[in-house]
Amino acid sequence: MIGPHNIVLIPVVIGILAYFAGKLVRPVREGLTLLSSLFVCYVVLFKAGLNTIGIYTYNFSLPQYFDGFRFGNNGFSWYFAVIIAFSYLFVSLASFPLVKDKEYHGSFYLFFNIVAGALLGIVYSRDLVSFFIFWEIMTWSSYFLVVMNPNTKGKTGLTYIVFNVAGAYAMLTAMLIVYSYAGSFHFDRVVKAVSLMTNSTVFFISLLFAIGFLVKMATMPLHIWAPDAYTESEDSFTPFFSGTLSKMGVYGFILFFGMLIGFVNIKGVYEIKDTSLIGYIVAWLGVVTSVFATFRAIVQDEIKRLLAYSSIAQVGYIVTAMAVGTALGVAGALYHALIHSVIKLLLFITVAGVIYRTGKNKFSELGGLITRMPLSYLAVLFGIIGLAGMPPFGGFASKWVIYMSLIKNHYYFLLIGMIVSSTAAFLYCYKLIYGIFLGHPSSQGLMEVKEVPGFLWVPQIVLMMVLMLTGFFPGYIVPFIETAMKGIGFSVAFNSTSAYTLSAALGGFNGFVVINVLGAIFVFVFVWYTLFFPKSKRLHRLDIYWAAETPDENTPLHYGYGIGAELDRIPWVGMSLRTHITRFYEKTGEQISGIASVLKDVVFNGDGQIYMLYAILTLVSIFLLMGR
Amino acid sequence: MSTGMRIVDIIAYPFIAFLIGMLYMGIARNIIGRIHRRWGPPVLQNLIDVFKLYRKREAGSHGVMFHLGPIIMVTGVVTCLYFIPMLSDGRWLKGFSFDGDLILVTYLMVLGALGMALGVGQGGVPFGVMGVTRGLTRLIGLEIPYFIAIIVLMAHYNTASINKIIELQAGGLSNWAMFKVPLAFIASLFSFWGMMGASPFDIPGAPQEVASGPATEFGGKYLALMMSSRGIFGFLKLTLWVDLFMGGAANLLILVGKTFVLFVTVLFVTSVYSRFKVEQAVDFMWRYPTIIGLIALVIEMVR
Amino acid sequence: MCTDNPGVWEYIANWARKHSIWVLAYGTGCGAIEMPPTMTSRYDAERFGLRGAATPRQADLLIISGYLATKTLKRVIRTYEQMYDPKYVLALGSCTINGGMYWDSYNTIKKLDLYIPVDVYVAGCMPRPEAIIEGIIALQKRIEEGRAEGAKKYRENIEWYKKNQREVFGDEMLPDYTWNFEGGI
Amino acid sequence: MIERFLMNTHYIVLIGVILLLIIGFFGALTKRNLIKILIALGIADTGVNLFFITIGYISGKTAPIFSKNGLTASQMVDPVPQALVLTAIVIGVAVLALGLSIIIRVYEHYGTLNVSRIKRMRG
Amino acid sequence: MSLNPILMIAVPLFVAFSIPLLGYIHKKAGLYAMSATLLFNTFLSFSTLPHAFEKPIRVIIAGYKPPFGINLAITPFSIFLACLISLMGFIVSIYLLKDETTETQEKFSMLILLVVMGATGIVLTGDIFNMFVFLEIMSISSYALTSIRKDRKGSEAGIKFLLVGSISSTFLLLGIAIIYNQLGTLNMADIARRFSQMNPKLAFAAVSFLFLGLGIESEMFPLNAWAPDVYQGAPAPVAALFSAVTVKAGLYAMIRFLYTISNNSSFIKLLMLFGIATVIVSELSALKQTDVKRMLGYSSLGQIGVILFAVGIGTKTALEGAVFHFVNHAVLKATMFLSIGLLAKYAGGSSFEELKGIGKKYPFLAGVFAIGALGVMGFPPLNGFMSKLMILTAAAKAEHVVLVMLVLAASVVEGFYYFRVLQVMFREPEPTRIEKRSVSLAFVIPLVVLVGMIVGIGLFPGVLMPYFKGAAMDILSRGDYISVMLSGGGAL
Repeated sequence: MIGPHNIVLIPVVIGILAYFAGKLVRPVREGLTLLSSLFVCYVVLFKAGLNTIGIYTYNFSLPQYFDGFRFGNNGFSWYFAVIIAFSYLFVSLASFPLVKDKEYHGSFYLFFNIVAGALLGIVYSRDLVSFFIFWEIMTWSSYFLVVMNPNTKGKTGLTYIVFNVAGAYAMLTAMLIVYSYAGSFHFDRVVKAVSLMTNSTVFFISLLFAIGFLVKMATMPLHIWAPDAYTESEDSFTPFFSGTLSKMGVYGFILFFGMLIGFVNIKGVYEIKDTSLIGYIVAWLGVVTSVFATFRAIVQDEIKRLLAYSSIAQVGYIVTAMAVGTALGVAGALYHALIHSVIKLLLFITVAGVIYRTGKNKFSELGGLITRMPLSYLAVLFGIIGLAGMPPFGGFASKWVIYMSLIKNHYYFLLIGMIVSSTAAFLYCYKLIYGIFLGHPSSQGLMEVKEVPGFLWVPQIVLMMVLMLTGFFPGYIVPFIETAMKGIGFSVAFNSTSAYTLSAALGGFNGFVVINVLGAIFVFVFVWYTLFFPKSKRLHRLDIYWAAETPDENTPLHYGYGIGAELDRIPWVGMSLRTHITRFYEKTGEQISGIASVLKDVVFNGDGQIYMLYAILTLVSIFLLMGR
Repeated sequence: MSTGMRIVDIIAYPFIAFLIGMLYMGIARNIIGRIHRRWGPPVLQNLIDVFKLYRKREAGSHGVMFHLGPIIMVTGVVTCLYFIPMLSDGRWLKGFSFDGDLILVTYLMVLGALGMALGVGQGGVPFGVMGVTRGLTRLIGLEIPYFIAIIVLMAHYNTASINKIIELQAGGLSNWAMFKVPLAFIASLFSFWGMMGASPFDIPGAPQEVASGPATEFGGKYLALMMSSRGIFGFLKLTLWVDLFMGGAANLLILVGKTFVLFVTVLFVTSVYSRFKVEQAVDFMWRYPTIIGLIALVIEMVR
Repeated sequence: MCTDNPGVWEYIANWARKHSIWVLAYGTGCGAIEMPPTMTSRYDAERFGLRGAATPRQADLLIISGYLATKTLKRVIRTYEQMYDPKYVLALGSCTINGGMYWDSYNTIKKLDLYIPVDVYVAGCMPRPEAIIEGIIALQKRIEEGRAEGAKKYRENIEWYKKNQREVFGDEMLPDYTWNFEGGI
Repeated sequence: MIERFLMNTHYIVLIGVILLLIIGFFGALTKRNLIKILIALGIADTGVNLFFITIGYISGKTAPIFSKNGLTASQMVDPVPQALVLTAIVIGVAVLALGLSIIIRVYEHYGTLNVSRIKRMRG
Repeated sequence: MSLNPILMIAVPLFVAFSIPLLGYIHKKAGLYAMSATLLFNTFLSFSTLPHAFEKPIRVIIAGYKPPFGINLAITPFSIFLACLISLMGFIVSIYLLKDETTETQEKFSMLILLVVMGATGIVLTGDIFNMFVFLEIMSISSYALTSIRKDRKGSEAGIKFLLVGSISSTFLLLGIAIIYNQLGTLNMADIARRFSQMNPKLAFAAVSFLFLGLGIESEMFPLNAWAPDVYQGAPAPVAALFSAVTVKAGLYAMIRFLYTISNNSSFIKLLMLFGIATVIVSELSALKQTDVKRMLGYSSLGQIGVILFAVGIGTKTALEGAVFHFVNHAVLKATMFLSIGLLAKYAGGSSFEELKGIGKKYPFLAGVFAIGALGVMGFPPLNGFMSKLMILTAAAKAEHVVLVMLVLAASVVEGFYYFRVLQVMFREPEPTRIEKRSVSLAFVIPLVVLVGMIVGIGLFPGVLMPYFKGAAMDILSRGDYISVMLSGGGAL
């Protein structure tokens, strides 16, 4: 019967099938992928059941040594499974037109399906080995999707693989240490074993786990791979990459620090401001990430690089919210994870459509597309309202919960750091929508551009609806979050009653009233303005106040892409833009390859006689060292 | 308090703010005139200006978003107004403040400006975009001291709803927040002047440099809408500061009195200081007001 | 509440237009130096509701303060066409009336009225601030009586104006999108 | 144990073995010419074979030739090491022959037999 | 049990020396004879596998019962390795049917047979000198194989291999001589039984000599300097054979000697340290390589280092992981060398410049190479992952957390340089100078079989698990090895 344990195989098998079947009939790939995504959505929503804590031991002929994989489903995995399933559906829909005539058409669908399967595996696995296996499959299959389009730099792929593999191996070391205490990899046995560990071991394994997950969430010191990887990965895969893959880091962090190791155990080790030292440091890393990444996002000229940095910043909020380990914080992190993946899916799909249609991906080359692509304009408008966290839509609700959690637990300085970055976020939100849609078209070609392909409309419209839904009923998601939290053993944080309101520790707000008031006023003023006033004249594009001069077709009027140039002059911000941590990593890289080449030339220097000398010397050393 | 009265109360809400706001702007121009040793325009000048703009026969528009820009601005400002209680007696003129809290109001204040920015964007005037960019960059500077102040407030009164803060300040001058958390009030004052567009901080709409910034391409009826929303916005901030730091107002007269006192401080600043450059404004905001705010925060945490 | 039925509503509108005139001070000649004293403390035109407007979109009154070279005329016409309907022109100095001391110069405009409808001329080889304020008061009286309909006049005999302009500019005419509009908001 | 070892082998032969080994390895490690290295290795090999023979020697007994009649097992020296040495010698010869043929090939390509210069493949 | 296991050695020997005669009947007859015998060998070893796993078999040769006569000791671990060696040999032999290096010399197939026979002999024999002889046969034929192509690289590699190899044989002989002197016997089981009665000083000398000799054969760190040159110099199928067969025999000898015969725990600890050193040195030096074959050589050393590390840990799970890694390393390295051999043949060389964009020209071959690379790096669905995980779990259990981190760091470096090669192959524009030639079936079959094994073992490791458990038990249980070999067992 289809359940959490074999839902994982469906996308992987279909991916492989699609690859080979597609060699005969090309559109089979799209059909199979769509089929598999629909089926996955169906199973995740209905078949897997909201909180069936079923454990499907799945001894598929593994050495008795591992006493079998275990899969299961509870509120927490269901919450993330829904995110994965729906983004899998939307991204596959969006990718049909975009990848149709690319030469890597086959391998795209192969690896895309494998990644989706791997994510489901991660979310449903109930023991460390299967968690790690699917984590590694996700790493290498997403690697192939990153390096797929030919015009990317080779360095991007290598940086991506080195960071992610290193993170995964850090996690593996911690798992092995836990295994040596627990004697088994299953979560329930692990939870018991962690409590009897000594403080220093708990600190060491939580440090290693933190590294593993922070690499995936691209938090500051470990984020080097993220901007390039997000920008240069295949356009239609980036929504899945930034929208869902980074959420696996969130899932892992909460699962391991919430349930397996338990915040209370880590707190016992070194405590600061009634949370664990590691949690506090990671929270500060999250804040630093969001501030640096936001300012870095503002000055970008490439659309996808701006969105990449914005993803890093937004995930930085999630890291801060959950790292301090309070119930409300984790709830805020879960809520923001959902909202952020909805927004990033919406924005990246639309941007991919725009790039597909115009062939340009820089703000300085675009502009004035609002008349040609109204639906995409609306989609990006909804997206930036959510990204900036403005009230009418869900973005505000999740940020509100995070702010409330930080205030309630007295982490004021963390909150101030977060405010700096969330206010600066308005700048890159405006730059995103101005650079592409408003202002003047930078080249004539942009005037004949058509709207994004039909397939993209479905995800765009549905995602817009979701954003409005979370705006109308901010409390609607709360029961799901609470079941998720109970799944990992956290107490209930909200005290909001109905779906309309969202209220927690210090206050609350009624999303329904906010939107109705906004809507009513808007309608009133709009009607009053359109009917009771003389119709305004439709001015020509160039009929603008240009200090009495007459701008012609090729005067550069699309100034908006330069937003952020003034940040250099602001002392603190300018300094943050100039510091690059990549230099540190390049130096270590050179160091290692320096050692490698010295070692290579010294040890293997090609002279047969020296090799014989090595043999004799080893013999002599064995005699001396072991002889007495 | 029948529903009929409630509806009248709600509909009257923005118009009261509009009138008082325009009145204050008129008084401001008059007082600044008097500072320049000249008569200055009549107090109702701003109202006349707005009425003249409403009766303009022509208006040009660059597209739907251009047309909606000022409309969204007014919507944002009026919605934000509705979530701030003018009077503290809980019956009259309380708008919808019981359904929202301080963080919602903070974000709603910026909503209008962002909607406007979209309209400016379609206007296509480079001056407009420059004005918007300056406005948003200045916002980064302003938001920090303001947010530190409201954090101190929330921490001090352990609530985020404005009405509850007003109640906790009841009982005489001594337990106004202004005196309970004086440093936070001072820090918030700086950002208050900034948001009011007082002279050192009126960077976005500087007529000399960016030809009135966002409002460059808007004429006739759109300009009227923008001026009236700026008037309402002025009054909105005044009532918010009165509610948060001066214990709210029992009736309209007290409200006007307190807001006028606060408004006079803006005048002093506007007429004396010349305009900052954007980076100077942000740097200034992150230097003195933020430090004062942080001190207030530390005091608050210690207690 | 449609706009152009004469009645009370128009009277109130004209009263408001009289008391709040936003000036686009066009420093096109020696008269520009007179504008600051009229606006500042000594003569304080703000008493009458005058205020500087940054862009033609926001302005009601265009003050041409001096001789107009053909090059400047092109800018003036574009600015005038960008202003919205109840718009007035105040021409200072004798150069705008009949070319003044540049009466025989090859590149100045002799008679401003040929190119844009002018409401009030203020003679003088640069009238002093009092004279300017006098001119403004005369303009206010015209507005109050509803006779300051320069925009309608310009619209009705646009061909004539454009013919005169084409004589001066020859083939370097201004683009015509600033004055004839297709519909739409 | 040491006495039993020394007792039935002449002291001289043991020194000979050690000398041979030292000469062999010393030659292999210091000489540059490939052929000399091979010869040195051959010497080391003979040293080991000699050692192997001395192990089997029981003083006062003759070579284990079974076909000679009138020779009982008790008079014979231990035959096993001698058999082993035979195979070892054969192996030594095979290695030497193969080594020399490869050295001819190397000489064709490099034009020199100096081992320190035959290192195109390194690093 | 119809056939006597001795045939596994006798038949290849006989066929090897009859191949030059077959040369007259038909030029290619030698090749077909070779693969036929190897097929026979595989069949025979697989048929004796179940019997050996029930009870170790003792084969008496020429009537002399141990400890006097030379006899074969077929224990679970040795028969398992015999199967692996013959299977790998057979697969490489199919590949060789069409490989052009074999056209020129008919001796090639004879040497291949000798190598496989030598390796099988080492694995099966119960007599220490017999093991030395087989080791020498295998070494001599691999010296010859390395320089079979008579080009500069081949001969240089051959001479280096020969020099270091002869040192190893000298020390082995010395060690055996000391052991024989002290215990008077050459039978492994007998030596194992009375090893403790030896004079401690001489025992230590014997163990260190043998440790060194076998260390050279099993490519331990300070002694493996010759290996990269040989892997680069030898023709690709031969390199595949070396990594799959000869190294395994050397490792078997080392394990058999350290665990069963001398059971010297300090040397096992030393082996672990040398293993770690091998991993680190070889992975690091592979980082800066410009030639893919040499890089594969280093990576093969790295994998062997991991095996040595696992053997050095000494716990039961570690040994199971080591045996599992034996199989994976053999399969993976064979695939990689065979596929890079073909790619280099078509691209005209195996350096990065020549292999630019070859992935687009020969997607199948490059795809096989990529699957092999993913397997070697230990990415989950493929076989490399499970064995590396078992080894690391055992190491973590044995409190060697720092060493685990070192191995993982080394595998990150390994990930880096493998993906760099894959990027060179797949992402560079298609090379115009190489025209696409069809890949003949004889090359495709072995690769498909090997990839099948990689993915198969990766997905269903449970199938082989009982054999690993049996082999690990056999290594550890020194006592019943001695008792079976001396007292009785399946008398044949």
